[in-house]
Amino acid sequence: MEVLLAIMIGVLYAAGIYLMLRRSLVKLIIGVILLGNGANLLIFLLGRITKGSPPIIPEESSTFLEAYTDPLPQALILTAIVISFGLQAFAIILVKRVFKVVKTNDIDEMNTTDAGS
Amino acid sequence: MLAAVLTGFLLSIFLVFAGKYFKGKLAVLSALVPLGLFLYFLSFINRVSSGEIITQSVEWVPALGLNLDFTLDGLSLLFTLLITGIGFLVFAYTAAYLKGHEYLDRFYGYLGMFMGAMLGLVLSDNLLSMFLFWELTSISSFFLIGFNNSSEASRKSAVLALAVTGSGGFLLLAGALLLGNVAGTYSISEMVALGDMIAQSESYILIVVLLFGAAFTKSAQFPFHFWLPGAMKAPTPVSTYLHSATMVKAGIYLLLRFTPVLGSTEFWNTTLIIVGGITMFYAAVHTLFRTDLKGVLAYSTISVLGLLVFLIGLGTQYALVAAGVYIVVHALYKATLFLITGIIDHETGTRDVTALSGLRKVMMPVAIAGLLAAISSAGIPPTVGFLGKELVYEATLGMADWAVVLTVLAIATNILVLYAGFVAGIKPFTGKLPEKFEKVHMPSYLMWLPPVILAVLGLLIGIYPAVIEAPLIKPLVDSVGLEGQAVHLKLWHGFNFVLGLSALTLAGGFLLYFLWKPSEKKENAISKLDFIAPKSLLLGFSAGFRSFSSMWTNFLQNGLLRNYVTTIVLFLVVLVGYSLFSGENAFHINTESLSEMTFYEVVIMGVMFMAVAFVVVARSRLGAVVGMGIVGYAICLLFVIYSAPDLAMTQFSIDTLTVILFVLVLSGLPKYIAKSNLITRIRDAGVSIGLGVLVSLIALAVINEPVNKEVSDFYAENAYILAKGKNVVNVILVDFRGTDTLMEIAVLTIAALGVYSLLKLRLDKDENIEKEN
Amino acid sequence: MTLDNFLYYIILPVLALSTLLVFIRFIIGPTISDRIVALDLLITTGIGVIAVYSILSGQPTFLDIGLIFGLIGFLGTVAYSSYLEKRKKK
Amino acid sequence: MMDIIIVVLASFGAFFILLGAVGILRMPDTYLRMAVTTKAATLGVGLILIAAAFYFDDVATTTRVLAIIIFILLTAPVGAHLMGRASYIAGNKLWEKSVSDDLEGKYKASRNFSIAPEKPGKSEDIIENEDYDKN
Amino acid sequence: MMQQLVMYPLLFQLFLSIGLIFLWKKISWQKWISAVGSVINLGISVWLFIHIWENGTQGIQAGNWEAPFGITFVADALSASLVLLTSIAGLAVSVFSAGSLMSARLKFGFYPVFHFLLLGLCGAFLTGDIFNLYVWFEIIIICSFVLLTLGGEKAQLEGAMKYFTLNFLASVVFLTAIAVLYGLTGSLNMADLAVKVAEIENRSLVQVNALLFLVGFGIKAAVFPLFFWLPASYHTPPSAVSAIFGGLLTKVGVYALIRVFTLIFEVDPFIQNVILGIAFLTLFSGAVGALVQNNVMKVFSYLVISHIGYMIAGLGMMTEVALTGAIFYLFHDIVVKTNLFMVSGIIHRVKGTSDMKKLGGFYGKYPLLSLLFAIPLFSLVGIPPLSGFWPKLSLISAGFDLENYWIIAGILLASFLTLIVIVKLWAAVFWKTGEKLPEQRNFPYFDNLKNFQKTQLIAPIVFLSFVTLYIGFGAENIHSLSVRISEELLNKQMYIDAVFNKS
Amino acid sequence: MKNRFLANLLLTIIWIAVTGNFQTANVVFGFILSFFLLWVITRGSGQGRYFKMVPKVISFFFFFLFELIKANLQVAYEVATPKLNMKPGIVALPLDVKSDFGITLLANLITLTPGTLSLDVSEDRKFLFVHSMYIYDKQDFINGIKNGFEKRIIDISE
Amino acid sequence: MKTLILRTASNYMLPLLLVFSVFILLRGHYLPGGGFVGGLIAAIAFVLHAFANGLENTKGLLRIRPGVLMPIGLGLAFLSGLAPVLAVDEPFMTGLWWPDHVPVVGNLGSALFFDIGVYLVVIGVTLTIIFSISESD
Ligand code: NA
Ligand code: NA
Repeated sequence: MEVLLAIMIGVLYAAGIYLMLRRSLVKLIIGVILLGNGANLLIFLLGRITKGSPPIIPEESSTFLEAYTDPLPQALILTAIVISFGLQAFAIILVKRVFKVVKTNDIDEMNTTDAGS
Repeated sequence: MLAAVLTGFLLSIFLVFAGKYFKGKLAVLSALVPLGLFLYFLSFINRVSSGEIITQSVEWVPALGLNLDFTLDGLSLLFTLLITGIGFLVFAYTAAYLKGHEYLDRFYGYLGMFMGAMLGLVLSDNLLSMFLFWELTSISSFFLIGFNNSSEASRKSAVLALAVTGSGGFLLLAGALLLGNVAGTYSISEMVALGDMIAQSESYILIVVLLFGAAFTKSAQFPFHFWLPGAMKAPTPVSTYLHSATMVKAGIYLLLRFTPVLGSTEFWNTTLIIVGGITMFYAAVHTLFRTDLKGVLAYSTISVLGLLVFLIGLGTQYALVAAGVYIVVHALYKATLFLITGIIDHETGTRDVTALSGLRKVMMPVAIAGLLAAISSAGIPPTVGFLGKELVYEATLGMADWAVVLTVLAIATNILVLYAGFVAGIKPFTGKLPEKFEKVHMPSYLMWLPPVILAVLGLLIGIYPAVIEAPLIKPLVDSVGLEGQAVHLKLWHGFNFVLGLSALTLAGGFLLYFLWKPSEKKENAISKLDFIAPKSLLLGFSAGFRSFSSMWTNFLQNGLLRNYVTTIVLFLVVLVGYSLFSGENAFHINTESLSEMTFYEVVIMGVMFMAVAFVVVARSRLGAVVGMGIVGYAICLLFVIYSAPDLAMTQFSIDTLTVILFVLVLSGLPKYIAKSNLITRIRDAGVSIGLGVLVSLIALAVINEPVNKEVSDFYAENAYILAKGKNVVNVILVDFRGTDTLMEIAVLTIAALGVYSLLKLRLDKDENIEKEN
Repeated sequence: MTLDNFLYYIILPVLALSTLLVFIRFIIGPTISDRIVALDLLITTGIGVIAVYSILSGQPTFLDIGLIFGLIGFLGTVAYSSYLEKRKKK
Repeated sequence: MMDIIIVVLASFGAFFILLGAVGILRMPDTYLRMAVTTKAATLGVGLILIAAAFYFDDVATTTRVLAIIIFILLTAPVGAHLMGRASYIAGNKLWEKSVSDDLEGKYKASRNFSIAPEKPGKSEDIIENEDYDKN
Repeated sequence: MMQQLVMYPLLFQLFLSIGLIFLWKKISWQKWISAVGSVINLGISVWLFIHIWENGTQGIQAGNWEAPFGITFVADALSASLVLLTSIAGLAVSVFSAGSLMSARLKFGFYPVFHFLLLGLCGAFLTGDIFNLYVWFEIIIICSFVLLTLGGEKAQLEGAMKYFTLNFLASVVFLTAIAVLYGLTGSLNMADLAVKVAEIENRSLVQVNALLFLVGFGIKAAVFPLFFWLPASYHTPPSAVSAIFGGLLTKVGVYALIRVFTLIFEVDPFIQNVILGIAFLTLFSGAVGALVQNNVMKVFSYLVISHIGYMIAGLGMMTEVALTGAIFYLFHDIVVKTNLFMVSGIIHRVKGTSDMKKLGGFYGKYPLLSLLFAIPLFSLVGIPPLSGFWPKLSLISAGFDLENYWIIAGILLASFLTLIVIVKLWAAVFWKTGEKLPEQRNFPYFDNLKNFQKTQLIAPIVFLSFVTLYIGFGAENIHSLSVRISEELLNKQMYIDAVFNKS
Repeated sequence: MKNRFLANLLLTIIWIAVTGNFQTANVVFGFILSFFLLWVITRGSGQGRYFKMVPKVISFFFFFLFELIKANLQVAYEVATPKLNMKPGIVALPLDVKSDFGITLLANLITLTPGTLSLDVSEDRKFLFVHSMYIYDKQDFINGIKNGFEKRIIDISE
Repeated sequence: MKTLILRTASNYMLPLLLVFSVFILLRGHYLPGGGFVGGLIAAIAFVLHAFANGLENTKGLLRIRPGVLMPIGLGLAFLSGLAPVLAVDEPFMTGLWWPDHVPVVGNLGSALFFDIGVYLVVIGVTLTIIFSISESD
């Protein structure tokens, strides 16, 4: 199963980068989001995955009686998801403003700030 | 000695703040500083000539080996006296020359800084501190050359001069560090004892090349000489002081200083002879084609610098004595000629040799000084110049193999130098006074007295060479590592072959002076060869480099975001991919250790894969957003299946929020475009897939590695017992790793503030808002 | 056949099949509304999957996710429909 | 006994979900797809959830299940209404065999409807032409 | 308890930032609080620095969970010094902003975000946890986005798009690297990782992981060929923002590289070659980039890149001498680059342009200011004995020790090109008479400012120039500090002990 | 009315939360307690109708359940059989129910019943536009709803 | 959107969702949930209300500007971390626990206040973002 997930992660990375390489602002943002998802899943996978055993201590017990999933990657991903959301929200608004101000959707046309000398 | 060095700097700092009060009549008082220093150094003359070496050591940055270790020996004493002595006259001269100039205070400030740097340079026993002062001379020279900063030519010359001498400075730095590395010390006096060891080390050649680079650029040796004529854009006192008498001799000083350390090899000598020889002859020929007095003097200075390098290259006692004498001689007569040129320029408004004549009628004392200096430069007895020339011929003749060639070269050079001296020192004063110059009058005594003093001094030393022999020249030769006593300076050597050569030189020189008339036509004629001149080549190279830089920069920073992303991803894929595939224990994937695959997982993955594909190829942006929703939702299901309920909840909420954001702004967003052509898309797909494959492979390789769950086991065991929570993920978030979470909500807050500001603050909408930047 | 096996071999495959069918509708569209409706149905189906999965793994906790799904999925629908209207209004 | 209840509930639940899935695939227009899916899936999910409640057989789970069902019952029809309305406004056409359209022209003509599209019902709108590539 | 001191800079900055949000739109309050707060923060940083200098590396466990289970904060000499420098630069920019930014920007959250940025920087320097480092990086990124776009002018927005995309990419690479690291070790505590990574058998994967970090941090540090975001964006915001960016942002990347490659990973020959190659090309590309620019801010932007090369070169050589040079350069560069961007702000104020072709006449009109500006400019070049000179001694020496002549050539070439760039800039901006430009409406020309505002602009430059002069003339102290830091870096046991001993 | 019910529910949830006890007894007790409390505090304020309504609501619930299952089977037949026999269309349904709550409830119940879908309420609240799969006779269809759902809703809500 | 159905439904859902969000917040320490998801649900409740009733109505309902919740929440989270530093000289974020078991939330400790801080920040952030976008058109 891990193999499939690993491939899926690769697909997310690839799709994310591919969309970031397009010339449309909206595609760029979508690519960014896919890429972020890929990274989160990678943490998830590499923290090792287990089925059906959430890291929640049973009601009557003060510690785990059975196998449990590593909770740490989950906490990390939560943090990463939320942070990425903050950045992406900002970026989406940025795209909106860029489009309004620069008046183009074509990223290739946004080359005035660093062209040559 | 530290105090002496600092005096110059203090003067310039003082002038920064009190300059405006010192601009007027008080300016001349600043000449007291070099005068005082001159007298101070003069007071050492007995001790030094008796073989004593005076040292002073002040720790500065001992950890880096840079200390202010000052040593006063014969070599440095001679230089300090030149620096302060000529400095004194130049300071005084300037008071009149730039009288009433708006920025006179700055000028003195730079001069003071330069003097301090130069003194530091010649007094340093520590190689690094020597480099430090070396750089400071370059910088002060930069400011002085560019003093007339409204003139573009001035600015360009200043930059060019600094470019050349600065590059030499970096070579010196490298050389110094390498030498220090090899010798284990930065103390030059300690290195003398290690000379053999250094000469045998692997790095010897490199060290010498680096030091030569520094010396040749600073002392304007071919092919780095071209900055010096340009530097003549500076006011004449600067040309006098820096670009003939002192700073350009720093390279010579460096070579002399390191002769006892590095000068024992053939490489050293041969290189110096060749470079010096070419320089002296090449520059001397150039004097023939100059009509600007300063141009003539600049090339003749280069020629003499070449001669000095040549002499150091010869390396014999005679040669070094000759070098010592020539340093003095040249300083005296060349300073005189420059100062005279300054006077002429100042009073007549021109420096054109072809236009000047008969000025003796209006400025006799200056004419006399000119005559004396010309005679000295010509080496006519009884001037010290004669003495110097004699020694040169003695030296060249002493070289067994190359005697003839070198002597001929020396004679030819001397003939041309004689010519140059006459053109500058005699020609303007002889002949008929043109009408336009009839109203020209004598300048202030502050201006004419210094050249007269120098010229007379030259004459006196020639007549009584003993004045400099024991006190200056011998200690100098001693400190270069040879027995200074062996050579005895005297004006008259009797009738011998050398005298004959001198006579030949004089005859040739006179002939040339009377037959060859400088003219603009000739100047233009030679300028046709400029395209192969080192300066043109360098400027050409620099223009080429600039266009290359432009190309390189525009190639990298081409403004296309997707090229940036491509570059970065490719770099990552190639680098990491190479490492992954070249590693010894290349990854092996053992699927047995992995969990079993179930159909529902396959379905979820399949849906997710299709959804990703849909997002990628979607032709409508809303479609893509909805597709993204499916991807996120499939991820949620994966999180559920793999036991991460908190993650599933959060992921789903965030995805929905993202969708809402998109939906809210989508109407303001641009339509989808697909402007890339097929080839671009294939290329992009290649890059992307490369990254995807790489990440997948890394992931597979990592999950085959053994796991260490020490940390998460601690969380699991203690979440309830110590942190009183049963949802371990939440306990990690608010307790074990609460700091992360605190910062995470800070990120959210900042993002929200940013969004608010981005939407509400629109500077370009309101033209009336003051723009700050 | 145990309950677990029944759920695993009968119910889950049916739900998986449903998911695929709905997904096909998502892919073929043809209008954006169809896609959104499909997404909505996928989420609803997902709640079913989660419920079955929570039985299979004996973790009632997972049911809470179903709650969140139902709640928030609705908001997504609201947003989409609002967009569709807004866009038309222009 | 409990197992049988669970099996029955789950089976019906799965069946209704499948029904919705087939429905959404088969139905000829957006409105019909919506009509089929909202209820079938709601019912199906509700049944499966109830099965889960029986399985765990404690109040905590039962409350949760009820809460979910209430939420779904509350949100599903509202969502369907919104999507249906939006589809209509967006100009999605009815199946050609439809017998009645009392809403026709309402969004355009009546100012009672605040959302009055300027150019409604153009056929290309169905496929969101404004978003599409030019080339 | 003195151990708490390690976190005081963070706690205080966070307190300040939150407090400033409460004062939203009360800009005169914000100005004063920011300035006074920055002074207090400087005091705390000095206190921390002295404490660390006297007592050695200190660690504190946030949440009181013993390492490696909680998040550890560690102050060693490097961290404490960088926190101190951040506080110095922060104080300068805080005052400079008060004078230079228009009130519209200040009303929309400049100060809170600015202090969050400082918080992020200090947090990144102090944390001893690799994931926590990621979080601090994100704080820095989001703050820089906001500051970069504040005002929403066209150039700002265009630059911000590139800045966002590439920095997000960097975060993803960083996160990928963390994932691999966690997958291999199960730990996040850097001291713990130092031990655990060394025990991993599959060195090939360790190298892969190290390279991922190299690329992720390399983008942040703006090295070749990953620097594109920098020239695209640094010149677009107001100079106060560029100042804190130019001074500190890339340096965090450098810091992170130094940290992970001394503590967690080793620089094996392959990685060494990669790093040195990157260093050479960074030095070169930045310098030639600066050479062809005509905009003062762009010139400085490229110089930021070029000079990162020195530090990367020091890191790549990985000897004590080399690291000493890299650390020294880091300190020098923070102060000087911050100062230079403020200088460029004043230059812009004088004539309303940053175009070197149009600028001029500075030297005639403002001789004392010119002299003041000469200090950072020539320190940057490394004219001895100014601050930029000293670290090059160590770096070149280290190059000779390793007989790596390429890197020496790179260092010398970059130094030379910097010299040319700066003297040309000097000639163009200060010497040349310059064009007479049409007067812009509503532009607050420098001459028209009130004296108080002029003081707000100039005082920070004077302050930083003094610091620069101290670094130059007091090089002995800075050098011995750098030596101590590089010793500490090369002897990771000290760090590990500080984290695990519950002293 | 609706507020009463919500308040009751709310108080129950709060009770459960406060006690931290999900056991059936506790939930039931919480519901009864809050019901009683509400009754006490609203006695005599004319809102007592709610408490007579409870049985009506329960019977309505079962009516709806029945309709739901019935309609589902109808749709199941439609979907599962190869031919499409429907006569779909949009019908304007005149409304008697007046309150927001009533209209919404009616619309939602119509939607929840398979085969029909409430599209919109006219701005003047006089018509509910319903999309249905089977419109053999428009008036029959309208009457069916009016006599079924609408009547019961008016009963309990107004 | 002017739809009666949505408006009515959202009016019922608002209190329900708010109660639910508090519920999710409080139980986070024991079961899935917590300040983040809780805050999102609360925010979503208001967003839903805004979709149905218009932004002005929702703002009127809220009475305070949602932006204020951000520094308040952040400050609360910060203070709950700072409390051990100020009170007992323990490191930042050290958990402080009320000695007795408290009803509703179980163990009462600084972690709960921290989570409440998260909750408030999330509400503030989400609403600030969404409201500013809606206003900007
Ligand atoms: Na975390
Ligand atoms: Na229906």
